[in-house]
Parts: sequence; C-alpha cells; structure tokens
Amino acid sequence: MDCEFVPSVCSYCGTGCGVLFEVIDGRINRTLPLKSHPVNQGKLCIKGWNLHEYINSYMRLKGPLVRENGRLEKATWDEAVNQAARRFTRIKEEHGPDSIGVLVSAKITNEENYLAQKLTRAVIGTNNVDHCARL
Amino acid sequence: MAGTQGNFKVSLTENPRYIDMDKCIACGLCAEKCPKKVDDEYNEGLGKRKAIYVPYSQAVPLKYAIDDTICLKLTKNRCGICEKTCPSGAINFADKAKEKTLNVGSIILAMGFESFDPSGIDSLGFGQHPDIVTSMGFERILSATGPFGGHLCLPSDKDHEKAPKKIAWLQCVGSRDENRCSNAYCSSVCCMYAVKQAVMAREHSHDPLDCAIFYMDMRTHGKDFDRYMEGAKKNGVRFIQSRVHSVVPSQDHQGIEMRFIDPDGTIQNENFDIVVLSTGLQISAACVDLANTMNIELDHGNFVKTDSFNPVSTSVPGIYACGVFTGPKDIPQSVMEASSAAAAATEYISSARHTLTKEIVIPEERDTEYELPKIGVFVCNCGTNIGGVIDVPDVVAYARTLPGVTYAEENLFTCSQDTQDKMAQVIKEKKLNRVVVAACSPKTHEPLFRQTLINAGLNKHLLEMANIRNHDSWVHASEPARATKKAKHLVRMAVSKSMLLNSLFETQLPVTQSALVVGGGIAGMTAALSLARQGFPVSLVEREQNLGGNARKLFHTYMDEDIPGQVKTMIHQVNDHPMIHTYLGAVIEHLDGFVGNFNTTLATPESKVTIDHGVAILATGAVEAKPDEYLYGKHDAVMTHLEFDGRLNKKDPMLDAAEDIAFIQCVGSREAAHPYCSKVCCTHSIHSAVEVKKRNPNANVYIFYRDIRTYGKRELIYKQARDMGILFFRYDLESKPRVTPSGTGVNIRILDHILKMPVSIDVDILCLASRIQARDNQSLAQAFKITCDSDGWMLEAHQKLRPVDFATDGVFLCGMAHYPKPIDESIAQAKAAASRAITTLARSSISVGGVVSRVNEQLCSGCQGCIEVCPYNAIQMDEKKHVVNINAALCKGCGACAAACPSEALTLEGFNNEQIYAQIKSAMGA
Amino acid sequence: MTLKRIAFVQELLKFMGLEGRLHLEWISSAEAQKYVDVVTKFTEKIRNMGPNPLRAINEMKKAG
Amino acid sequence: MDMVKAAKELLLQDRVDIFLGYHKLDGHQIPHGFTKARVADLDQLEISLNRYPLEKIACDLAQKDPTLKIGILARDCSQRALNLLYTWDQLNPENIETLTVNCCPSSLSTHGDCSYLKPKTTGEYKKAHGIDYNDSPKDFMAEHDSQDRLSRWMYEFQKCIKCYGCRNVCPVCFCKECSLEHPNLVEPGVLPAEVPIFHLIRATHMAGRCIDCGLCEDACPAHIPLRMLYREVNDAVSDIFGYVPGDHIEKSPFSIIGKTVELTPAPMDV
Repeated sequence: MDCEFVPSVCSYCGTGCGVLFEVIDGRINRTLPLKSHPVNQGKLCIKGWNLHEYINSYMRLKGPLVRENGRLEKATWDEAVNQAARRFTRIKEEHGPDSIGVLVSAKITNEENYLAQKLTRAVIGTNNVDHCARL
Repeated sequence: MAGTQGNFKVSLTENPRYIDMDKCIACGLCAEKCPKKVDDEYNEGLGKRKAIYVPYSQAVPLKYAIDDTICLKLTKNRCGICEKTCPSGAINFADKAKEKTLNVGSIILAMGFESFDPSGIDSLGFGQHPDIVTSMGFERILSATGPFGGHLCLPSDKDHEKAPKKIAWLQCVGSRDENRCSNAYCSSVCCMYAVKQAVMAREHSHDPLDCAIFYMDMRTHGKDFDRYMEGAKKNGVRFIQSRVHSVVPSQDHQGIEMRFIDPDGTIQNENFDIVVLSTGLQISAACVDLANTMNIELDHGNFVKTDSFNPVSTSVPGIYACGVFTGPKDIPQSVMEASSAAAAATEYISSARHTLTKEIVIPEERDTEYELPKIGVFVCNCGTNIGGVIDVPDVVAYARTLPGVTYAEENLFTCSQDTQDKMAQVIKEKKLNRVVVAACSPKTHEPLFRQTLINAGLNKHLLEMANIRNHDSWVHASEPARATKKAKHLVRMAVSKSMLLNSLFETQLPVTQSALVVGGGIAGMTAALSLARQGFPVSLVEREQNLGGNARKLFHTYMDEDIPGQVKTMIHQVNDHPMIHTYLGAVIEHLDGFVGNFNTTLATPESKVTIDHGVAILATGAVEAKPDEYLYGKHDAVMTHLEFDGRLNKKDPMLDAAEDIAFIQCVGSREAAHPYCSKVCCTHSIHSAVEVKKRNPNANVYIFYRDIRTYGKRELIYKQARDMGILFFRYDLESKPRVTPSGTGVNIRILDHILKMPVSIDVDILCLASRIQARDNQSLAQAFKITCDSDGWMLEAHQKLRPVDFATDGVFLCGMAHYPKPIDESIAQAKAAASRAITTLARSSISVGGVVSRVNEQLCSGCQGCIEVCPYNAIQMDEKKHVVNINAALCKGCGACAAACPSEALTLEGFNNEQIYAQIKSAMGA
Repeated sequence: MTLKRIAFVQELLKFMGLEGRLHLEWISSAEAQKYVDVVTKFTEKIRNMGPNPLRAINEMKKAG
Repeated sequence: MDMVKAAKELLLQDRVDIFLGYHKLDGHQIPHGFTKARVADLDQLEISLNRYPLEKIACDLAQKDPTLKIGILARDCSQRALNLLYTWDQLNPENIETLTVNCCPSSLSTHGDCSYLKPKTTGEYKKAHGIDYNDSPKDFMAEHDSQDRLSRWMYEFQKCIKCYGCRNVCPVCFCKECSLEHPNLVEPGVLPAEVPIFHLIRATHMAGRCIDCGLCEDACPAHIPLRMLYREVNDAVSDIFGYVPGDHIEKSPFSIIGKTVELTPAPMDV
C-alpha cells in the first residue's frame, strides 16, 4: 500500500490556504491543513477540510450536459457552448441585458475571472457581475 | 362436583352482578350518584362504599357490581338512578343467577384465608375503641387506595388529621393460641408484616413515630427477612418480647393503655395511640364446607392435609390445593405453590394439552412503508375523568392543526368496545397510517389499542399514546386551563413522534422442546419427573456420582415421613423414566444460546456431551456449613444436624445411651457475617429432640435458641416438645452459650434470661444447628447470566411475584439454591419451576423482535462500547465485518446500547433517536 | 451508567458556569410522594436561580 | 541517524509494510509513508517540528487493509493515542510498530510545536474577556466565579466558525457518523455553532477518550482554548473514575457498566 502526502493550495476561495492531501494508492482520502503554510498556519475552514470530497464524488460533473426534454444528455463542448450562447442571446433580446447576471467563482483562476467579467460587461452588456468570495 | 380424576363435572352458580360486563367502562358516574352507603369491607369497615361499587381499586376486570342486599332498586324497587346515569347502558336490574356446568380433568383449590376476627377476645379490646385495629385494617390505613388516602391518622379522629405518635403491634392474635381461640398453629406471616407495617408507618409519618412490636418469637425466616428486621431495629422500631395480657381503652380517650410483663418479669403500663392486632390466618367456614362436599381431608387446623412429598395434592386424586388453604404461608410461597399445583394438575391430563385451542383470525396487515404519514388523533373524555378538567373539544381542534394529522375526534370512552370498533372503521375509511390516542396510561391500555390497530389492518407499533389522564387531568385537576394547555403539549409531542413511527415485525424462532435440569437432589429430581410426566425430554445433570443430594443424609420430616425411603423411590422413578436422561459426575462446561435454543456442553467422566434444550432449571442446592465454634471438630460429643441424622438412620447406640442431649440453634446463622435465618433448623432440632425423647423418655433434652421459628403447622411439634418436657433456654447473640469439655461429654454454661443467673448443664451429646450455606455458583451464574445475592443465594426475578423465574428468560430456579428450605417447600418450588418451564416448552416457537435494538452497520465503527453495557449479553462482535450485531431473542429493549453508542449506530426500535428528538423538539417548541 | 454520565456532565457544566441545573434521582413507580417532593424542590430551585443565562445569549444572537 | 537505521530495519525485515514518518517536500515538513520499495527515501526522514495526526493516518490505512503492518514515528501523545485506539478496537496492536521520540516533558523541545513545550501567547483582550490558553482548569475554576466562567466560555464559543477542524484533526475521533453533524443535536446551517451545545457535545464525547495532544487547539481558526477545555474533561474523568485515557489499554468507565455502584448521585443543594 502506498501513502503519500501532496501539499497544495485550497481552491475554494481567494485566501490561498495551504492544504495537504493524504493520497492512499493514488486516491485522495483526506485533507489536512498544511501546518507550515504561512497563510493559514495549520488551520482551515469547513470548506477546506472537505476539499477532497468533490474529487471522488459520484455527482461530480465530468463533461458538458445539455437538458433536452427535461433530461440531461451528454453533449460535446461545441454543442453545449452554442446552446448556451443561443439561449443567452434570446434572453438578452427578449428581456434586455440586465436580465442576466454572472456569478464567478474562486475556483477558477484570476485570469479566467477577468475574462468572465469582460464577457459580462463587453459581450452581454451588463454590470451584474459578482464573485463568491468578495474578500 | 361429580366424577373422578381426569373427568370431573363441576356445577357453578354465578351470582348476578346486574352489570353488563361488556358495556361497563368503569367511569364511576353510577357510584357518584348512588344514594346508598355501607361500610366498605375491603377497607375493613374503616371507609364507606356505595351499593354499586368496584370491590377494590385494582380489581380485574375493572367493572362495577351491584350489592343486591342493599340496593334500593333491588330491595325496595325504588331509586334506579344508576340506570339513568350510566352513559353506556350497562345496568341490568333483571340479571339472574346463572348455572354453569364445566367438564374438567383436574381441580385446583386456591381459596385463600380469612383474617382472624379478634372481637371475641375481650382482653384485646377490639371493637371497644376505634384506634384498636386489626393488621388488615392498618394495612388499609397505610394504603394510598385506603380509607384515608394513605395518610397516617387516628381512625378515631373524624377529620382524619390527628397523627399517631405511638403505635403498638400485638403478635400472635389468633395464632399459637389454644386458650382464647383454637388456632394452635403459627400463622407464619404476621411477624414479617408487622415489621413491614412498623417501618412503613415510620416512613409515612412526618414526626418521629414510636413503633413497638410485642412478640413471642420473631419469625422472620424468609429470604432477606432477618436483614429487614435488623434494619428496622437499627432504625428504632422497638421489639419487646412479651405477650400482652390486656389492652384497655383509657376512659378519657387519651390513647390505649397496655399492661404487660416485660422480659425482666416486671409489670409495665404503657399508653399507645393505635394498637394493631396482628391477626392470624384461618380457613373460613365456607371453605371447610366446600372441602367437605368434595371429601377432602382437612387437618385439625382446617387446612388441607398434604404430605411433604406431595405438598399440593389433596386426599382426593385429581384435586389439588395451594396457597394458605394448605397451611399458613407468605406470598412467594403461595405463588410457588400455585405454579406447583398447576404442574401437578397437568401431569395427569397432559395428553389433552392444545386440544381445545382456538386460533384467532387477524386481518392482513397493510403495507404503509411508502405512504406519507396520515395521523389520526383520538382524544378521550374518559367520562369526567379527563373531560371534567380538560377542554377536550379544544384539544381535538388543536390536534387538527398539527402537521400530518388528517383526522381527529373526541370519544367519551376510547377504550369501550363500540369505540374500538368505530376506531378500526375510521382507520380503514380514512386510510390512517399512524394513530395517536390521547387518553390514559400505555401501561394499562396500550395492548388494547394495539389490538385495535391489528383489527384495522395496521402494524401494532404504529400507535403512540399521550397520557392526558394520569399525567394531566388527575394531577392538575384544580387548574383546568393550564391542564388543557398541557394536554395540547402532550398531544403535539405524541403526534411528532408518531410521524416517525414505523412498522416493526416479530419473527418466530423454533423452540427445542426439552429441558436441562442442573442438580439431582430432591428439587432437581422432582422438576425432572414433573417435566417428563408431561411429555418433555429432560437431561438431568448431577455433579456427584449418585442422585439424592442432601436428602440422602436426612432422617424424618417433621411429619415423621421417612426421607431415605421416599428418596429411594424417587431415584427409581427417575432412572426408570424413558424421558429422563441422567448424567452423573457431570459438570457444565459451556453454555450458548437463549430461551428456546440453549446449547450446553457437559463434561462427564467419559466424554464431552452437547445437549440442545429449550429451558434450564437450576436446582444446585446448598450445603451444611461446618461450624468453627462450640468445640465442633474438637470433641466427639459435638455434631451437626446431618451427622446426628446419620446416627439416627444407623440407630447408633450412642444415642440410646445418652442421658443428656442439648441442641444449640443459630450456629453461624443470623450473625453479622451471615445475617440470614437457615429456616429449617428450629423444626429439625425440635423434631430430633422429640425423637430422642420418644426413644428414651428419661433422657434430658435441652434446646438453646434465640427465637423458635416453627412456623405454620410446625408449631404443633414445638408444643409437643414442651409437653414432653424438653427444656428451652433462650440466649442472646451477645451472651452465647459457652461450651467446655467435661469428661466424655461437654459442659454448657448460659445466662438464664429470667433468672438472671448462670446455668450450667453437662450433656453427653451436643447437636449444633449449623448454618446452611450457599454453594459457590459463580461459574454457573456466569454461564446462565444470572446473579447471586450477597449471601450467595441465586437471585430470582422478583422476590414476591416471580420466585422461581430468573431475569434471564428460559432459566428457572428451585430448591435450596434459592434459599434454605424444608423438603415440602423444595418440592413445591421444583414443581413450580417445571410449571414455569412448560410455559416455554409447550410452545413450538417463540416470537422475537418488535421493540429491540437494531444496528446500522454503516455507522458502526466496531468500538464495542455497547457490548460492555448490555445487561443481557445480546450483542456480539462480527469480527469479519468489524461491526456488532444484536441477537433479537436476547434483547429486552432496554436501550442501554443505544445510549452508549457514540455514533448512533444502535437504535432502539420504537424509541429511536429521531423519534425521541422529535418529541423533545416538539416539547421545547411552541 | 446513567450515574457515571450525569456525574461527569455535572462536573463539566460546573466548569462552564452552569452548575446546579442538572440533577439525578432514582424514583420508583411506587414512590409517588418522593417524585412530587423532588420535582417540587428542583422546580423551586431552578426558579430561584432565574432564567437560563444561555437563553439570553441566544436571544441576543438572534436579535443580531 | 539511529531513527533512520531503525526504520530501515523495520521495512527490510518485513516487520512493517509501511512506515509513517515525515520528510521535506517543497520546503514543507510533511508526513510520508515510507515503503520497502523505496527504502532509500528514509535517508530523508525527519522528525518534524509540526505534528500531524499520524495515528489517524494509520487508522485510514488499517481500514483499507486490516492486515497491513504499520510502523509509526511516535511521540508521547502518539503513544497515548495508539493505546486508546487499541482499546477501542480501531487498530490492532499486533500490526503496529513504533519508533519513539520522547518529547513531552523532556528538553527535546525542538521536536514539536506542542504547547506543553512552548506555551502559547495569549493576547491581552483574550486574557481580559476570554480564556488564557495556558491557564490550568483548576486555577481557572478558582480564579473566576460561575458567572464569569460562563461569560468567558461563551465569548470563546461564539467565535466558533464550525469548521469541524477540532474533530477532523483529532487522532481519537473515529466514529463513522459524528453527533456534531446530527441535525437533531446541532442545528445545521447556523453560525456560530449552537452555543454551547456544539462544544459540550464534543467535550462529553471526549470524556474517557481525549489523550491531550492539543492538535485540536492548534487547528482551531477561532483560537478557542480547546486543549484547556478537554484537560478539564480529563481531570473530571480522572477525579471521578480514576481513569486516564491512553495510559493503559483498558476500557473507559463510560463503556463498562461495572459490577458495583461506587458513586452516589450528588444531592440537590438548594
């Protein structure tokens, strides 16, 4: 049996707490706070402590799905993105750009966050953009 | 009565009750309105009752009856008010006596006793002063259901407020007395009940209460009785050895004057507020008449004549007797005899077992698992019992607002038969799947309402009760508004729990219909024979190389029956019986299983044997302790009872040559180290003394005793001994006899009580009434999961009401392993054990499950904390899965494991954490 | 077991500054008077101690 | 270094399948499971200043494979934790080998971040309104009256952000489902965690279990003096029952009924 520990950074919010993944036989089994990390100094919040759970979750989304006739069906990225774009365009045409809001996440990179707000303001045309961890 | 054993025809007359038992719901409205009052015989005339009445509050069934000797309607055709008040129309003045004829195989007489009526004895003053009461009367005064509601007061005080400061008990009123009455026997129970009453009176009293018991001999010979008496002494109850010769009600009503001679011989006067006459037990004339019509032989005390080896058989085959009808005795002994008579009565007719059984047809159970809760709430008025205090319609309206409740209604009497039928109808119609009954105590009524659910096709565990009577309307009668609020709380709690109730199921496990009897003495052999005669195979295990136990060393019973001869017959019967397999020289090595399915490994001299059995009876007996005082073992003239009996059996010439023989009682018994009475020694010593005196009338026989405990009919041989000139010397624990060698014999010195002078006697033989000692039953106790008390005696499930059962199901107890006892009592208990065992053996299966613990294997982390706390050893570890599992047959549903489990992996079905949390939440909210 | 747990919890509550609010007594179903006495005495005691301080804290919390 | 040699021996002689110790990775001292296949890695074995619950990791491994033989670098607190886990049948002592590092009362303070060795610093505000980390329970009882004690604990408890870190890091918390997550006991979705029930439940469950390693306090982002609280729990258990968890392999008084009643219920003082 193999047991190793992999230091990493918590991906939940912008704080950047150091975490330590307990990896048993290639599978993440537990998250521990990284004691020597300067940011969190061996402490974590409830989200950090459960960081490993979604990786192994059976509910984890592994590819794009599109709802057709009330059922989620597997789709290609192109299909999914096109579908989303079509629907957003229609909403914007029917109800105006302020009927759309965007909430971005700390789980994506800074650059991606930047792109998201750019998309919201420049493409959709609204200031309704916010972030889950507005620290 | 006509016919013979196996086929009796019995004609019965059932006197009219004037009440329809099916309709009466015991609401009490009739008695409230009835204008006719008489003295209540149940309360010994200290209180009143109406002409329509329930004989006593614990009466079963709880139904009213009309006393036709005083009822105005029945005697003078007036009144009839009860008929108008009765809400259920149960009154039937036209009721007539009914004749019934029964065809039975055996008859058991359990007709009990009447309390001696002391009014004929002038010197005791009964009837001359209201504060002179009988012990039965005093029992009623102390009782919460008695005439003064359990408040200790002077019966002479009209307001029932004045409390007594001094109470005296007079023992042996109507017992041990051939001058003032003809009851020569000892009533056996009065000493103990007097001590109990004194202790309880002191507990009831707010001020210090002086209790004095005037006695001849304290006969507290039962299990733990001596300990209780010593406790009473320590707590200040006075014990005065004196027979009071006159009780004089003082003229100025300043209490009752008693005149007596104290143990020092001086005349004393003392005043008491209440005098309790400890009246004895006697057989009523009606019982004597019935016995005569049945041709049953009675002894001169009018008790049924029995012998030691057949303690429940009468002189007529097929008719058995138990309880005080066969001799004075206390509750445990009566309960034992009752079971014993049941065994004796079924032995002859056991082939008829199960021939008259009727099977109940129950409707198929509806599957409610996937239904949303539809709760029905039934709120009971209970006549005025609940409705008189609580605003029932308001509670019903409130219940309708609760989540999950789809139906709520009010009933006048929820427990009445018609409401039951209606409830079942409603459950079916409204498709209810949870039922809440807001009425009285589940203790009395849960079985009834469960039956209603069964009849309506619901699982019986989908019921929840809210006790708004005992817990609410009764205790808060003066605050109706707040009581109504509390009723709502209780209903809300029950509803929120009921939401989470689920169906529980019981499964059937087969029963191995055979028994294991441990111990081959008289008790063990009797139990084995009784079971075998009723058709159940028995494995009889004896540690020694031969059967018979202590009885082989004994000589005669006090009724002069030949013990070795009888034991020989019994051994033959055991050996000859095809259903009994005897294992001699065998010990129990290992035991597995539970009621109905035990598996025992025996180590016999030859090999190891495993036996499957459904029940076990423990009859391991006791031993005679070897004394370490009075020169025992140091002088040939000093011997114990068993050694003395051995000489009697062998007709030892030493006994005939002896001119002076002494007996010392309580050797090792009733002392600090062993504070119990060995029960058999007084009778044994006296019987031996009489035997010696019969063989050699010129011999001088002395008995040194503390209290002579020849209880019941044994008193007669005590009298015989005194008549024969046997000398009795009383001694105290503080001044025991001193024994020194004196030639071939010994010298005994003792301080005489009355003379206050030392007495010195030289004797040739000194017989010691050595203590009976419990065996070391530690390993047996561990194997059978039973407990022993601090003296080493096996501990029964309930000292009064379950004297042959253990707390462990399927294991029973008899003989001296329970407590020292004479042969007749051992045999009675052995038959009782067989009888109790048959309640399991006669069934082909037992049901298991219901309210038991359950393990959620997903949550169990295998810490085994629960195993340690389970009092019934019902939990085992499954090493493979690293989780525990529960044996539903052993689980009694106590919930200790559920409380111990840190992760709630174990839950008690019907009381699971979710349900209890829901109740608590609902109690705290709103 | 109950006795053990209660003895411990009483100690813990004392440490928290919540002593006296937990009591254990064995009362059999035959001891009605004892039940009344104990419950009356305990209710009286709790009443004299005043309201549960935690309730005030929790209400403050709710109020923000 | 002797420790390296000893650990290598354990692996090479097949006395253990895996050895739990520490090594350095990306500048952090972190736990690592050394195996026979890469026994040379043991040259990098470190004792680490930071303490991680290695016993808990051992439990994780044993759960996956109950026959696995595990070696552990064990401090004093680890020894106690292991004893407790043996008692509760979570680890099989036959499958565990320890290499001991004595640190607790010794001068080897470089070996750990334990508050026994380096008392924590308590801020002035905390000293005035809350509880000093380094206070002993007995002194705390003596110095503050009942009302003061309550308000100080409430101050501490109300800071709780319910991260469950105290439980998650605890080497002796092994229940599969935790009472602290039971919606009927602790209301879900409320912050701070229900005061003081959340903490009292945990304290009660620590009775007869806490081996006083202090990892909970270290992990608490709200600076609640948990070690001090559970020290009181341990004192109470030891005063009442004479039981010290982890001292020996013996069952906790809360999991044995016992033959005789030695306690008497405390009288109700009015």
